[in-house]
Amino acid sequence: METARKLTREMFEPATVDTEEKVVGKRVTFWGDVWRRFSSNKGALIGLVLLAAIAFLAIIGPDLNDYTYRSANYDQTNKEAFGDHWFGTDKMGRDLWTRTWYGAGISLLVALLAAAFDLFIGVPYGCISGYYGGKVDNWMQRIIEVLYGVPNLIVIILLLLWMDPGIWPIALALGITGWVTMARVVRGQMLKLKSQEYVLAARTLGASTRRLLLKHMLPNVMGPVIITIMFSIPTAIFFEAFLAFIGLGIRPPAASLGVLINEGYKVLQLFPHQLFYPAAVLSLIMFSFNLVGDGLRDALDPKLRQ
Amino acid sequence: MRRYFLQRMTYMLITLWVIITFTFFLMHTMPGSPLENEDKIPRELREALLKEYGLDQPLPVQYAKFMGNLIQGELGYSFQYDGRSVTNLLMQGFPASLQLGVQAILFGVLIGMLLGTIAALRRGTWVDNTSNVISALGYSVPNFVMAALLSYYVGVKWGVLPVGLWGSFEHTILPSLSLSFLVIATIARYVRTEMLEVLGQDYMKTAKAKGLSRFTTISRHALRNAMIPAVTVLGPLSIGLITGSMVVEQIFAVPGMGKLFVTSITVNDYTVIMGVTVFYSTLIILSMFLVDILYGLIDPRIRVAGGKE
Amino acid sequence: MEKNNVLEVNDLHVSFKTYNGEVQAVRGVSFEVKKGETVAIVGESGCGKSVTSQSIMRLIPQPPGFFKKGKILFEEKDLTRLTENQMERIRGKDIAMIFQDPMTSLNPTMTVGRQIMEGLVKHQRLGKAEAKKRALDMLHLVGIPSPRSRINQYPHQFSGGMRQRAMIAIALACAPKLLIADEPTTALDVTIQAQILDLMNDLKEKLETSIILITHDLGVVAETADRVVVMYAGKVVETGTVEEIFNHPRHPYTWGLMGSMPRLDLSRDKDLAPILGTPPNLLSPPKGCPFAGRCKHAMKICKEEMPETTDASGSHQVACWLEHPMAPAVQAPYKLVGGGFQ
Amino acid sequence: MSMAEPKVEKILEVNQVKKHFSAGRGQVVQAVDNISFEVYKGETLGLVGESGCGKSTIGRTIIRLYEATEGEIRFKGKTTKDLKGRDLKRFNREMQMIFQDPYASLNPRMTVGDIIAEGLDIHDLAKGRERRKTVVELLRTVGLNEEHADRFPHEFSGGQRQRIGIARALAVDPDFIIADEPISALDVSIQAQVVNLMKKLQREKGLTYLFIAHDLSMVKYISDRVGVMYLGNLVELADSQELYDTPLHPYTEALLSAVPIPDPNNEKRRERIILKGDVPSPINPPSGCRFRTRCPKAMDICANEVPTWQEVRPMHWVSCHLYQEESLKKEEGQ
Amino acid sequence: GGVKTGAGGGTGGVDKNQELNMTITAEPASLDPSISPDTVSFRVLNNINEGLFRMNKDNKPEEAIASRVEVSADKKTYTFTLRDAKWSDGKPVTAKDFEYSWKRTLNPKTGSEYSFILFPIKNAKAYNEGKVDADQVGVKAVDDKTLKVELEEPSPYFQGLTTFTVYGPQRKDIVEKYGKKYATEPDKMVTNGPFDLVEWKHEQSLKLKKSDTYWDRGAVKLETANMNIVKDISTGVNLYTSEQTDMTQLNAELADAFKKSPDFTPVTVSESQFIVFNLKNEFLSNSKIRKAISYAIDREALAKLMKDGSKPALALVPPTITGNDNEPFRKKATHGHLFNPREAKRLLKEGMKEEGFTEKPKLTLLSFDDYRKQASVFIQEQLKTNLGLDIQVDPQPRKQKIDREDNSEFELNYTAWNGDYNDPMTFLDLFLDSGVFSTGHWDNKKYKDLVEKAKGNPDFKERTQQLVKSEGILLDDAAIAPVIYGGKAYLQKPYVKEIVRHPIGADMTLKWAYLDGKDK
Ligand SMILES: Nc1ncnc2c1ncn2[C@@H]1O[C@H](COP(=O)(O)OP(=O)(O)OP(=O)(O)O)[C@@H](O)[C@H]1O
Ligand SMILES: Nc1ncnc2c1ncn2[C@@H]1O[C@H](COP(=O)(O)OP(=O)(O)OP(=O)(O)O)[C@@H](O)[C@H]1O
Ligand SMILES: [Mg+2]
Ligand SMILES: [Mg+2]
Repeated sequence: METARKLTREMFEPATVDTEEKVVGKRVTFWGDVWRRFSSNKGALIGLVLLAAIAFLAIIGPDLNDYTYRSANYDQTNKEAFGDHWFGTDKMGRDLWTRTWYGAGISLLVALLAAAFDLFIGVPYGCISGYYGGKVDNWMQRIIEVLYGVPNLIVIILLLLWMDPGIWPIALALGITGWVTMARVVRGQMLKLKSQEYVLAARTLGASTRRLLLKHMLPNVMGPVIITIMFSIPTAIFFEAFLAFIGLGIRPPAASLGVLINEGYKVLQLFPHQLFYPAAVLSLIMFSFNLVGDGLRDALDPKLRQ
Repeated sequence: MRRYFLQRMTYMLITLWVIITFTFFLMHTMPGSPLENEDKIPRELREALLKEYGLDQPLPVQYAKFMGNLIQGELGYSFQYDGRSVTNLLMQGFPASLQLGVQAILFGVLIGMLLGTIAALRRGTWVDNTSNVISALGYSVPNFVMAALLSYYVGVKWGVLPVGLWGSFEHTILPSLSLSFLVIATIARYVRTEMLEVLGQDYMKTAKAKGLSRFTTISRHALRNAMIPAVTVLGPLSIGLITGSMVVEQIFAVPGMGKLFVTSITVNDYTVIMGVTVFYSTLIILSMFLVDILYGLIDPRIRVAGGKE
Repeated sequence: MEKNNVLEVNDLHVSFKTYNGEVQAVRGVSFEVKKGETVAIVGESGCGKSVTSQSIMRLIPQPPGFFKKGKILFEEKDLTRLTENQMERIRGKDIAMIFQDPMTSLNPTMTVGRQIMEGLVKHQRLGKAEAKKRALDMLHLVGIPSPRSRINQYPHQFSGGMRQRAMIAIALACAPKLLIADEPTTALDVTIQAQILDLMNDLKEKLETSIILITHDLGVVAETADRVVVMYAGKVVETGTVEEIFNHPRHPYTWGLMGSMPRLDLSRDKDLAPILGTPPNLLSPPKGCPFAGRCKHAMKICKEEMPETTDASGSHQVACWLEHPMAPAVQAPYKLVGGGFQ
Repeated sequence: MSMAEPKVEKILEVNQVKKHFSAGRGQVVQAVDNISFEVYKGETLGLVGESGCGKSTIGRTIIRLYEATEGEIRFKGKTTKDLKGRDLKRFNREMQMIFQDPYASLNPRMTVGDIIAEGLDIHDLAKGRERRKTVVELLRTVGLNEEHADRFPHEFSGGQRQRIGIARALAVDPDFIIADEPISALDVSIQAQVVNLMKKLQREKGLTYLFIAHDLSMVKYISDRVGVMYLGNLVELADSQELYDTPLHPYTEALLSAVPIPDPNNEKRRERIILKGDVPSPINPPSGCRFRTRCPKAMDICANEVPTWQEVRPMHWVSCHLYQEESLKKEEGQ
Repeated sequence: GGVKTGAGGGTGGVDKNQELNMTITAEPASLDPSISPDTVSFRVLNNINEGLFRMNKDNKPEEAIASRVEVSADKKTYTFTLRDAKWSDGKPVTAKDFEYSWKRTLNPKTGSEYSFILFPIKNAKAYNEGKVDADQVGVKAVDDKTLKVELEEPSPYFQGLTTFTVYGPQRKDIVEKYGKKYATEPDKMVTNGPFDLVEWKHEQSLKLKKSDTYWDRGAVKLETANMNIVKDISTGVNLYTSEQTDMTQLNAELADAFKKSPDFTPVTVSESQFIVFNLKNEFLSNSKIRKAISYAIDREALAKLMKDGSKPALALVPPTITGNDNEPFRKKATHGHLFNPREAKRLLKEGMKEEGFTEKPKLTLLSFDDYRKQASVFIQEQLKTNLGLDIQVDPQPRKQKIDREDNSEFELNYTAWNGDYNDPMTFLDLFLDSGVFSTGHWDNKKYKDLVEKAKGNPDFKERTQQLVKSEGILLDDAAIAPVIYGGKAYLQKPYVKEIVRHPIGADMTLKWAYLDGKDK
């Protein structure tokens, strides 16, 4: 044997067998793992960066020049970008840059509020329904079933006419109609989690309901909840814009992106820039949320975990 | 099966009843009455009119009356458009809205399926990326912006298609296109995700192991399974279309129902609001029901679960 | 190549490109299957059994998977070189496959009958009516009661055992020369497993099909296989006839496998002899013997160099340094008693 | 009931327990129906049966994850139904469970240390340093080490996870452990690690096990006595060797013969009983003896009368008309 | 005065194709002359129907179905003689059709919102309120060709009123035949005007065709008028630029852009936009403060901003309104509020001192949610810069706004009024006790006396004086802050000729319109 020549006897001495249990790799937390997968997703990262940039501009953008969102200048109406009117001006000579970012802020705020309503109604509802199950669940589900059939557009429009459109009422109206999806998602998760063996294990250890919910179930529904929110935010932004477009927007001189788009649309033929900037920002926001949502879903979906 | 059907019907009726009741009372608590128009009417006349329309009675009485009429299929007459029954108004606007909706859905589903499937098959390549960007755009650009852009560029600037009005098929292209973007985006996304899932399923391996060609395995085995979740979103999607059609109808001057609804609300045309609500809700509830049936047709497992034993 | 070899796998290497790097799932696997023979591949989870079998069918998803090296000779054709079209003509007709989980390996939206007929229509160019008749025959053959009504049913209307029978019917519809069964009974209950194994043995005799049976249940191996291939971490560590492997196992991993399983027919006084530790990570497999890290008899060389495959007999090959003349004589635990060796 | 050996102490008595689930639309799943058995202190009682026969259900009913529909369960002489407050807390400590799926049984959002210490936290057994010390000790007991305490479950292999699950159960110092298929999800080579560990712990701590599995060889290997379940019923219960040597129930016979034996020499000699058909649905179980639809020895009476649970031989219980004198008489009379 | 539109009036070279495409912004709410409540309906009706008189190209009432009218000395009895005119079904138009129509409108059961336009007729109001019988209403068909009308009191504008569509004739047989469905479809009505309604696709379009039975059909050149319902102004403009319509309405934003285009067609309307103060508000109860607010608004700048033909308003009555002598009212009433920020500041300071205000309260301006919202935002800015007043704009949809106005739920109310008939009275009686804007709680005895006196005054000269004076009082006490006289603008292709537009009543007559140059 050719290889045998190189072999020496000592090589055939017993080696120390190391049976110590090892865990390979460095410690990864769940969220660390999610982040790794998320950050390896180019689209999602771009979305996140865009969102951060938009949020940043929505906060400081309006202060970057000397104009306020409401100060009019009747000598400089409907101008394309010039000087430090980076986005031009509108029919009242108001600075569109300032108004666009101010509007983006309002739109984001409305969306976040709506998402918060969604969170604070939908999650508890789903939790209770899913956790308690049985009759409670049955009834709560019947209610959801009926609500799900209610066309939310009708409800929102009616609510808004009833309440007067402002940030809170719009957010409330969107939240009131939006939570059903969240409740369904959470309930489904709860039902699944409830019979998960680690929850059963905690129960056999005598864990209280509080502990079960807070330590075992809620942390584990956070994934789907976050994903749902990621997709309900752009929905809310869209709906707010839509409402503004049909004239149920926020009060002037305040303006959301929807209001600006509505105004811009009216003069699209002549001053396309007035539609373009707010529409672009709106689309970018929705785009980024969708990218981030997609990324998060991929990152959080256990099916894709290796 | 029958039992299931009856149960579904009961739920649908209850849902409808809840919606109607809710809308009815909310509507009546809104400020303003349906009577004013551009000018104001003298008080005496107003009282007389209120009486004639039965608006002077206490709400519960009005409600009972309304429900009574509704059960007989009677929706009453518009306040705004004199002498025209609500049914008549609805039927006037419905065909256009329906045509738009159906075209948008058909087109959207077709293109969406194509995009989604191709993207899944070419996962990670530029084809996939392009298709993803298209579907993300479909999600991101609101339909009214899309409609505005289409009408301006395609209609006004290039003069390729009519920018508005209604009549020939050409008139329907731009509005249905504006509406279909969301459908394309949604269907493409669902089909892609599901396709990826399906492609990894064991039964795809089985199909391949039988020696079926790639085309056959995909068209015969994968597509149908990948369509199942996409079908479930058709219900919500059709609601989205109705929402979208309001502005799109406005932008393209389409004589549909969307605008009727918005106008009726802003002028407190009680009977029309109720009529449209009843109509829309029925439509939406029915479409969800239809989707469930469709779902069962595509997925035999559901079919039996719905009505076994 | 011997004339009666239906299949010959030669130094097969298959890898997967993943986010973390290249998973070397199969790293030099060789074995052959003779006509009418049942070859069992055993080994623990993740050792590359499925990848090997799916490579034969060319069902490895590409990308991320790819052939690095090696040949798969089926009737003297190298399957790794065929075009997809040529491969389609072989799949289902000459080589068929059954998968582990009958719940998921049937298309839920297609009637069982159609799923059986598809292959027939494709390979034997049968008309619809004929194909249906054949499908009925097949269902009958695999022992599904009242096939006439069953043929139009969907998989979910079948029980687990019946689904696996239907899978077998699909696989055998075109009377393939080689049947690859990837853990066909793992998902089934014992009594159902017995039915299926019985059926497979029966059909093998009737149809003269060669079978590659993948399993990790040594009991199943003993009952059905003629020859055994033991795999570990992407490599074949030992092959031999059933008798050789069970009566004279030579590789410490094979010892481990046997020692860690209790036997129903033997006493329960002894402790089981578990294999400690876990299999190596295939992203960066050790350069020496992959089992060295868990082997009680590991020597220094084991960690350095992969042992060569040596013949213990004409039909029995082992890849272990203990076979080397310089190695200390290690007494193979000779007789299996209870849960361990004695 | 006859007590063959007076020195053994009953730790658990299961008496005519039924557990039914509602399956919607008025349907009832009779997951467990009229089961009675006892577990003695320090022994391992194995429970086998095919998938869906109600093994997990009875286990979970015993540990009060489910409430029994009917019947009584006594743990250490006390009925478990009305446990409250301190008694309940004690019960939760004395009886523990090990689960089947090593992936689903550990909360992915908690560190292994926290998972193991959960029982300590709930029952206020240890805090701070003490807590850490106990956790490390437990980790050592199950063959892991201190470093593992700060890791997350998904970083572990199946066998390691299962051991973490065992450590969690041990944390509250139980004396009765229900192991619901603790090894089914593990690889053959890993199964032995866990089984050995369980045996070791039993020896050291005098634990009592209710060991649920569908792998007959493993059950026989680990258990002192074995119960065989079929479709919600307990059909036979005996000392494990006796059960293997002289199975009484036709189902047990079939089951034993169906298990493939890893010995090619042996295999050829064996006669197998292949049962026809599949296990019926527990929603509409067959009348009389539930096994009769697949039983090679079914008689007319089997369809009409439910066989009683009888101690046919000392410590060998069976529920089959073949062994019931009245039944046999009736059968002959026809 | 009215505005004649269309470039030039060349008689030569009339196109062969006389099909006019235009947009209207809404579906006509009703084409029943008794019921029709909105401008769009008026516009359609004015072209398919005809009353005793019709507004001519100079916005003067001109004999139409009536060939002659005699007015009694007390100016309270009018006798109309009808010419031979025919309905679209060939039947003759008779005086009975007028009597029937007017009484139908006044019948409380009909529920007409515009019945008040008939109130100058004797006992019309009483009948409408159910106090007297139909017989007692002062209209009588003496014979088929003679209609005698008695008025409650001398009304200098009565002849002009007869041009209104509400004063048109209706056929009893047709109305009764179709009942509730009357005038809801082209085949459920008959008309007697220059055009017939041949197609009505609801919410989509109306098609008007030249009538074969119209008495003056020789004067009608247009063959067809397609009125497409396009609610969105931008869409209308899109259609216009892509040659799908010959005429469309503009809004303020778009008006600016097209101002230099030869197609730009501004039109005067009789709309006055102003702020009504709620005097129940402590701060606004002071007339100096009110005046200060009015003085702080730069109306010129706003008018420039609106760009749709709007003009700065210094007073209430818009310049289109003429007295009985056909002289614009504004020529006689020369008072008004001017932009004067310094004076405004002074007045505010004084006023606040008088009322004991040390801090400026935050006020809410109730406003429209349509294009006029822009003006309120402008006012908001002006008050902020010129007075340091913080104003919140509260735009409301029409119904909601009216509801608030009616219930005095406002502090500042940015509102508008369109003249119903060509007389200052249509604006000045708004602030009487029963008036629409009495909800601002401005209560001035002198003003009321003057207006009441003017109402029945047969001495038209003195009457005018009284009206001028009363407007002066209104402004002097700053019951309102005038803002702007509204305007409207259209885009109209140069080849569209002789569309006549009217500032009061129905806004457009197509009778004389024609196309010249579209074919080329
Ligand atoms: N598509 C893939 N991408 C990446 N790695 C893969 C892929 N398919 C298989 N592998 C890897 O290849 C190795 C061998 O897998 P294989 O499925 O052949 O194992 P097996 O022996 O069949 O195990 P089991 O008994 O669990 O079925 C595993 O480590 C697995 O992680
Ligand atoms: N929560 C539940 N609701 C309804 N049915 C249930 C529930 N849990 C179990 N079942 C049903 O009860 C029967 C017994 O289930 P169980 O889980 O006890 O079986 P098992 O013997 O443990 O099976 P396996 O070996 O698959 O774990 C099954 O038919 C199952 O479908
Ligand atoms: Mg495998
Ligand atoms: Mg179980």
